[in-house]
Amino acid sequence: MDLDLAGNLVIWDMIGWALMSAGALFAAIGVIGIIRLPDVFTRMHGAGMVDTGGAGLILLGLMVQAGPTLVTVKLILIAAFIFFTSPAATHAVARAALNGGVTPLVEKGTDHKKTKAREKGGDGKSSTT
Amino acid sequence: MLRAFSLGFVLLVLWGLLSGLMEPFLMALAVASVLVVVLISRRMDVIDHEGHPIQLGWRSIFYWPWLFWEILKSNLLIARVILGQPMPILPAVIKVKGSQKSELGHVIYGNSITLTPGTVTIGLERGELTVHALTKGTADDLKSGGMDRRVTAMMGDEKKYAAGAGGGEP
Amino acid sequence: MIHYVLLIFMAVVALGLARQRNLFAVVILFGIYSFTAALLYVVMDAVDVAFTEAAVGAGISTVLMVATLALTSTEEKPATWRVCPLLVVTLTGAVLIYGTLDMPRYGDPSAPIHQHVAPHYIEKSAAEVGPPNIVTSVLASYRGYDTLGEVIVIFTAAAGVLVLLGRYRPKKRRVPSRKDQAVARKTTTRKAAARKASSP
Amino acid sequence: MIYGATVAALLVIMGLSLVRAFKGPTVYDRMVAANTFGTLTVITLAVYGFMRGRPEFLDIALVYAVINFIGTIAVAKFVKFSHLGHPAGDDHGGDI
Repeated sequence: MDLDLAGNLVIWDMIGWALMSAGALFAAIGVIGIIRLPDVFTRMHGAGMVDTGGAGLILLGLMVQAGPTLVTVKLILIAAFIFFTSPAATHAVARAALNGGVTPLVEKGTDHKKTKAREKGGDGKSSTT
Repeated sequence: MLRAFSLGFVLLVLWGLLSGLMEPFLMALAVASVLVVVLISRRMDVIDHEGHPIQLGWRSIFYWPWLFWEILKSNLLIARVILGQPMPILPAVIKVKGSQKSELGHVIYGNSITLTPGTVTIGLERGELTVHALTKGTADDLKSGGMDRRVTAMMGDEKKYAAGAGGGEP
Repeated sequence: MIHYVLLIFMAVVALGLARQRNLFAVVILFGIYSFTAALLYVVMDAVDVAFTEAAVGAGISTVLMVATLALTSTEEKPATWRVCPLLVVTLTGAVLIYGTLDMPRYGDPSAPIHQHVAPHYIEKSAAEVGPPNIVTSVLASYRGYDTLGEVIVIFTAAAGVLVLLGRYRPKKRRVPSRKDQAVARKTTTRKAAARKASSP
Repeated sequence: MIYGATVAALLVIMGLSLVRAFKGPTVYDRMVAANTFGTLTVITLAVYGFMRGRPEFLDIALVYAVINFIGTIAVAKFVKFSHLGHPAGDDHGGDI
């Protein structure tokens, strides 16, 4: 179970580095989004970027670096866990926020049905059980 | 029963991959723990088409690369949105109808929507998903229904598992 | 280097915790604190401690604290300036820092803790127990009972998690909880309406 | 080298996510930030294991990937069912 860190083809190293840099960049942009975006629901999109683009690409880069070993299998498992749990956690937070009385910030002038319904009804909880 | 065997096999492979040691004593321990876990899972009645969806089979393997590609594309899109000055966002809450027959299908569809940045599923009730979209582009993209068709195609023949009257929110 | 960054994180989070009045926010920040602590343990090579921190610190203690909050209020009472607690905390901190002055340097091979049984483990564990990893044989054999206790803790954590994430089958859904939800929803709606009316 | 750079970048990103965890304003903003922080911890652990050439750190990253989810779900579930989740600061739930 040793890491094949050296002695590999340089091209694979380059690919791994590129993937990891891209992943770190996506994670950074996602976190900037979490800071910049205006309300909870929009901030979830930034968090989604960290969980998918950031985590996925960095783990992919590590997989490329590790080569076909057990380490890669573990990395795949970590990625799978993040990919399966991230939407569920996001959904749980969204439901909790809706139940707690936070209404999604919606731009005026969007021509979606739901928007009009909320403006008429006065609250955003028509979809909660 | 087939599901129980399949679950046991998956667990055993997982054990082997995580430990990496193949001594007889350790493998005996592995087999024993896998047996206990499968028995408990059977007793808890969690080995069904939702807990261990082997009926999806090879179709799900083709779905994943497509989903990854979509995720990458929307990541680039949202990155551009977040770095915009000012941010060209147009948040909206839209409702879309999932064309899947079973609850599992709806959940997979909803999770796929959340995994692609730019759209987050915030509600799911009887096949109708409430989605928060960050920009107009992502909302329109979702409404065009490409992902819905993909998920339905992956689910295959799911009449057997169609959602009953008591379905809806878990 | 990474030590310092993580320590700064922990200090910042701890200060934020102390200043925070909303107790749910405190629980969430505690989760972050625990993550940072475990990262620090890994950086300091205490992999098994990090494992326990992961399972207990971030998992079960969050669940326990949230369960406690469900029984009490979420807002802390307004703080009043008291000299006595400050004195106690300062004194404890000073004693702890004084205690660290006598300790050997981190990773010092001539430290007393590395002179007692460690050489024996390093030399004999492969022959006496078997596994190639010394930490594994210490945990599973030399300190077996200790590990048994730890495993029980982690098992309790897992059981708590299962209780929390238990699957609700539609037929098993309890009626009162639904009613409660309806009542609560009505009150929150009223609150939202009131909030809307009061805000310009 | 690249691992060290990535770990450094991830630490900076974790610090940035702390900003949102402190600023709030609602509990849910903090939850989003804490969840992100957890994901970043998992990745940092994985990269750090590679940096030190000790892949057994991946096991901890694996445990953390699971635990992070449990913590968020626990908080979300109790906030949802006990209806205790009021905005922490002012009344404007979603505004900065």
